[in-house]
Amino acid sequence: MAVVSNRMIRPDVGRVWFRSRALARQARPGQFLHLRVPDANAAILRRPFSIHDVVGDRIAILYRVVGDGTRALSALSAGAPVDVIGPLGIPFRVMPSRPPLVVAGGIGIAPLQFLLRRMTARGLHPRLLYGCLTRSALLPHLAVTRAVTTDDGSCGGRGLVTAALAREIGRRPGAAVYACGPWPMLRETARLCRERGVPCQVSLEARMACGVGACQGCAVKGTAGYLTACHDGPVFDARTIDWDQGVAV
Amino acid sequence: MAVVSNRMIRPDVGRVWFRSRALARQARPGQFLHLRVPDANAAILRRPFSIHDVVGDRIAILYRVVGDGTRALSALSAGAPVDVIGPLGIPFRVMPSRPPLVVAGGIGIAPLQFLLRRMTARGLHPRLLYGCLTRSALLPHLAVTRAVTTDDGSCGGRGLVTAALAREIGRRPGAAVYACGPWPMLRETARLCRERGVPCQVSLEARMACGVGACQGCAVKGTAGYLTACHDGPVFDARTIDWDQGVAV
Amino acid sequence: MAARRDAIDLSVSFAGLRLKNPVIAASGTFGYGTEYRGLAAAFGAIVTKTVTAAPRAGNAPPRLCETRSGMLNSIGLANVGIEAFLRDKLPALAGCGTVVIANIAGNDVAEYGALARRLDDAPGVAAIEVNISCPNVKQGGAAFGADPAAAAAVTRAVKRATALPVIVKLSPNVSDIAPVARAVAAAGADALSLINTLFGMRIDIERRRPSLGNVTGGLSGPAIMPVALYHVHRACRAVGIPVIGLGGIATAADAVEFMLAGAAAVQIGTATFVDPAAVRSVARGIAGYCRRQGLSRAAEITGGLRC
Amino acid sequence: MAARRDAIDLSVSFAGLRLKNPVIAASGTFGYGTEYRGLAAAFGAIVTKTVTAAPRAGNAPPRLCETRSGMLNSIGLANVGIEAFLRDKLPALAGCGTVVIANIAGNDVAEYGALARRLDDAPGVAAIEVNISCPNVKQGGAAFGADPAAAAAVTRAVKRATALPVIVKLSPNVSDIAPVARAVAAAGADALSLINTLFGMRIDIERRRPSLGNVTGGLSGPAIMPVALYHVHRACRAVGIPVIGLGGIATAADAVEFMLAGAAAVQIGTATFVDPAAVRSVARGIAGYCRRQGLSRAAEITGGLRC
Ligand SMILES: Cc1cc2nc3c(=O)[nH]c(=O)nc-3n(C[C@H](O)[C@H](O)[C@H](O)COP(=O)(O)OP(=O)(O)OC[C@H]3O[C@@H](n4cnc5c(N)ncnc54)[C@H](O)[C@@H]3O)c2cc1C
Ligand SMILES: Cc1cc2nc3c(=O)[nH]c(=O)nc-3n(C[C@H](O)[C@H](O)[C@H](O)COP(=O)(O)OP(=O)(O)OC[C@H]3O[C@@H](n4cnc5c(N)ncnc54)[C@H](O)[C@@H]3O)c2cc1C
Ligand SMILES: Cc1cc2nc3c(=O)[nH]c(=O)nc-3n(C[C@H](O)[C@H](O)[C@H](O)COP(=O)(O)O)c2cc1C
Ligand SMILES: Cc1cc2nc3c(=O)[nH]c(=O)nc-3n(C[C@H](O)[C@H](O)[C@H](O)COP(=O)(O)O)c2cc1C
Ligand code: FES
Ligand code: FES
Repeated sequence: MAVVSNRMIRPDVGRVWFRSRALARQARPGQFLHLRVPDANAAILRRPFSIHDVVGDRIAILYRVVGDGTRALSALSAGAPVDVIGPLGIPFRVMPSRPPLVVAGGIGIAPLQFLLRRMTARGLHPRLLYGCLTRSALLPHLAVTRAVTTDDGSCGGRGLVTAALAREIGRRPGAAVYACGPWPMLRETARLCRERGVPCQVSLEARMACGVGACQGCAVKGTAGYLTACHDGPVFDARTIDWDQGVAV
Repeated sequence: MAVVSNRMIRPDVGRVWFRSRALARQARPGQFLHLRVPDANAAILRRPFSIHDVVGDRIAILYRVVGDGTRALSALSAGAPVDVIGPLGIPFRVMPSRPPLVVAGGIGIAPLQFLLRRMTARGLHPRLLYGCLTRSALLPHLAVTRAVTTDDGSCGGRGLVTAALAREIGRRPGAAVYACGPWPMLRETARLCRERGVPCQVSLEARMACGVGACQGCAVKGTAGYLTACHDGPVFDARTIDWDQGVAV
Repeated sequence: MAARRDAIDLSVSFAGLRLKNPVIAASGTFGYGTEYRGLAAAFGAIVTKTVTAAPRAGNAPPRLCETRSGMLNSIGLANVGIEAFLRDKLPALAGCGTVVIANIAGNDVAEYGALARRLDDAPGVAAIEVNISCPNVKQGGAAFGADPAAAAAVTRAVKRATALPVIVKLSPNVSDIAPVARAVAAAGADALSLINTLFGMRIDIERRRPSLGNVTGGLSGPAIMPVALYHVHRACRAVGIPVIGLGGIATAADAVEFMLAGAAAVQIGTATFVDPAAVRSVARGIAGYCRRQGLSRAAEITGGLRC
Repeated sequence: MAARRDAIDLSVSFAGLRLKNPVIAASGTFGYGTEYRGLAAAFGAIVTKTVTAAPRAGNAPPRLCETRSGMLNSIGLANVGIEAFLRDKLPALAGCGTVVIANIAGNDVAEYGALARRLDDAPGVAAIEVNISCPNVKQGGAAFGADPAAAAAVTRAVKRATALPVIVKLSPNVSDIAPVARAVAAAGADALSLINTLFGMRIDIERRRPSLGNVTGGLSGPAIMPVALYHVHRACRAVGIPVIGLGGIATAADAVEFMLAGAAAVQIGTATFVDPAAVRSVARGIAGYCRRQGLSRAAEITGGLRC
């Protein structure tokens, strides 16, 4: 698979497009790619990234530079070959009969862009609730009806995106929630949804080795024992997750 | 120190020029640079390379690609910063009153180019005996009086450079020999010189860690105990070396 | 050219097993053999994830952490337990295209025996690998592997319980592996495999907490390869039974080093995470090495070290 | 800003020593302190190459070999011997700008004692590090480090022979470092340092020969860092005396991990080969970490791990 383009769209966030007809055809929103980034300072493991978007035979990931692997990723230029396993994992299950509420926190927008695109293509009218710390952290996303919130009020409503969600759930009876973002945001989202009886799917992260369910390394505590983020997830029904676990990836 | 240019001059041999006024000023023929090549597949140690040439404030090394480090070196492009320690080690001691016979085998030409240049600058008239396996392995070097030999006779005389040396020694009474090349060539050179009472200096190789005499890792067996290639050498009086040691770097 | 390529015989036979090539999938890195779809057949054999008598949930996350040229894991033998293994996992391996070795661990000697007995007539199991070297569990695990007498006791119990070939997997966390290797061989093991992971740890300095939920873990990957080779070299000199070498193998050259030191076959674990196709490049590279060295069979590499 | 930078106190005090910063040059990687010209003063202390009673030529070459994120060495304690050390090497260190720790190894307990006695009143020696963990020599070396009783005997002999602070350097090639650490502490050691190198080996597959002249060697460098941290963590829990952590430290973050685990100071070895300026970036980075964490003294990092 080769890089088509790779650009920083924020000082610490890049988007890379690859060309791969096979991947583009198979990919479903919520799934991820397991990437090998060469020369990442003796870091040997692959890195998982949600599929951010698919257009034609091109497939994108949106990445935040947090360490050696993502730094090496940001250095890839057009034409560079990339070793990818995927698409992997359980995708979002779109519930066509329910008005979709899509909740993103920060870089959590990554998998939701693709989800929004597919929902729109199916004639659904998703509403995006997008929360960020501040204006400059907002990332580009599809033009759908949306409410932006920033913790500091520098753009859109001031406050947490979960506060916006609490309001929206009331306004959209029978809605289904699809969420990705930091753990506290997801926990609160799950709590709200459970309280209001709204189905809720979340995309979770965990450190991964194999990415295919072979190593049990990416365990996430579920209500009925451990689940693997790569094989049982990364998208989970929020009710199957133990939201009280201390999480540190 | 930054790369000025880096070009393959044979399929497996490259020459890189760096700019460094300080190094260029200090360097003496036979000394080496200890280079850190980044991202060489988790190879952490520096790589030693003889100083191949110095022109103005530029300093060159000639390298044969044999592994990850030299492969990474061959990928450096102009402007790339390189982390260098040097110049290190004991240089050749030019004996101005003796006609110089310079004996090179293959990539062993690397340090001798710089030696030839300095000898010529001092008004000496070195004669270069340069042996290679075959025509295509010959490397560019200064235009001095020379005799080329190839093992297969595809260029110059046919046979080993040491055979040419045996003839030349007879023709140049009072000569001094300066040699670099594979161990068997150096051993035979040393034997010939000892037999004929000709002073002989050789440049030796050994795997190195520190490069400054601190680790005792680059031991070479001398007639009176171990010597360090980095600190007691890399240039040695041939009589101080135990030529019967099995050598494998 | 094609003729010469075909001429290399990659198969190896030892301890009553015949493998089509000497590259085996290491326990715990290849699940129950079906997770990497279609890949099992590329291996000479696969070793399934350690099974225990009762199912185990495993340790608290995070269970993984990267290190330079390596990784730490503290999975804690998470597995479905022997009954679910026999019922659900083993049947799924029928027709997987390679030899299946089942790996077991018990809390005590008797449990090792019981597990072996349960596997003895299980269809499709060609051999048993006995894990006495897991660094991530309190009971059993590496404690058995560090004590020659305990290691021998486990070996005897397993040998009594099964007619299958028994491979005992040793721990590198010892000052000398030779006494353990000898004790296990004397107790009747058909082969040894080594090494399991090295004890290791990392700390998240910003949070001031261990990087792993279980505090410590097992180190694997290229970083440990020289340590593994050292122990394999010693074990091969200590015993007459076949030794399977593993620990950090990522390339064919690595695999050949283990075979030259005396290994009859090799396993790869972490390398599969990095590149699922590693098994193919390692097997191909072993053939290439044979060609360069003028050998016609991979088995001829074994023990070829001159020192 | 400048004021805040000045505010971090990097000095550490333990075992009667006061170092201006917690980064020490590891024995065998910094020669006799003068080879890296002018660099000694950047360290909180330097440990000189192990000296023995008689001069030692060292092992047959090749003595070095690279591994992924690490290196093997089989130097074999090549050194000038105690008399030449006292006569030639120690005087050259006068005014080197840092604390000098002399490292010793004996063939037997008595020789350790004799070496310590010879160093006791040597000018400029601030402490003695006792190497009971060299993997590359037949006598002495790692055999002492693997046996709690032998380690304690060496410690007692050295303590009796000198009033200088005694640091005992332990081997990681044990199944549990805690009993050795406890025995050495009980025998009166003022501090421990760990780890020395791990046993390791590589093979040159084309020549079918060991990569090292001595066949096996000691593994150091970033590859071993998680193993070192594991042992340091265990040793710190086992004893009350100060522990100096080392093994694979290449960055300030690595050093902080060891200190959080309980190390009072750290040593760097292989990192100096890779980058002689590593001592500076590690010391600077420790100060940066203190600033981020709101600490005013590097010593406050020690033991800060929450687990
Ligand atoms: C299913 C899945 C989907 C993901 N999708 C995206 C995405 O679309 N965009 C994006 O920017 N990131 C995504 N991540 C996180 C991404 O994988 C990590 O940020 C990346 O692996 C860090 O690599 P690094 O070498 O730069 O950082 P490292 O130096 O390895 O680590 C830097 C920091 O990142 C954390 N980290 C390391 N590995 C992971 C991991 N597997 N998951 C989470 N955190 C990790 C570390 O704990 C550390 O705090 C996803 C993770 C998972 C599991
Ligand atoms: C003083 C000195 C001067 C040198 N000058 C030159 C020079 O001018 N041009 C040049 O091409 N090479 C020179 N060399 C050799 C050069 O250092 C090695 O070829 C290089 O380090 C190999 O690095 P690598 O990562 O590409 O190979 P690796 O993958 O490390 O090894 C490939 C092969 O090279 C051998 N090798 C590794 N390190 C050394 C070493 N330090 N010395 C010798 N062989 C080694 C290995 O044993 C192996 O067979 C010199 C060596 C020394 C000691
Ligand atoms: C994630 C993971 C899980 C493992 N689980 C097991 C296991 O269940 N049983 C076992 O015997 N070894 C287990 N191991 C050890 C490997 O089988 C192997 O001995 C070790 O990883 C060294 O080989 P490698 O460096 O090729 O991975 C595990 C290793 C890893 C990395
Ligand atoms: C080339 C070399 C020589 C060494 N010589 C000695 C020695 O003489 N005495 C000693 O106690 N340790 C010696 N060591 C071990 C180091 O001091 C240190 O314990 C080990 O290398 C781990 O640290 P590092 O990974 O930072 O190098 C040596 C290590 C190397 C690499
Ligand atoms: S990463 Fe291996 S099971 Fe999920
Ligand atoms: S390389 Fe360290 S002494 Fe020569």
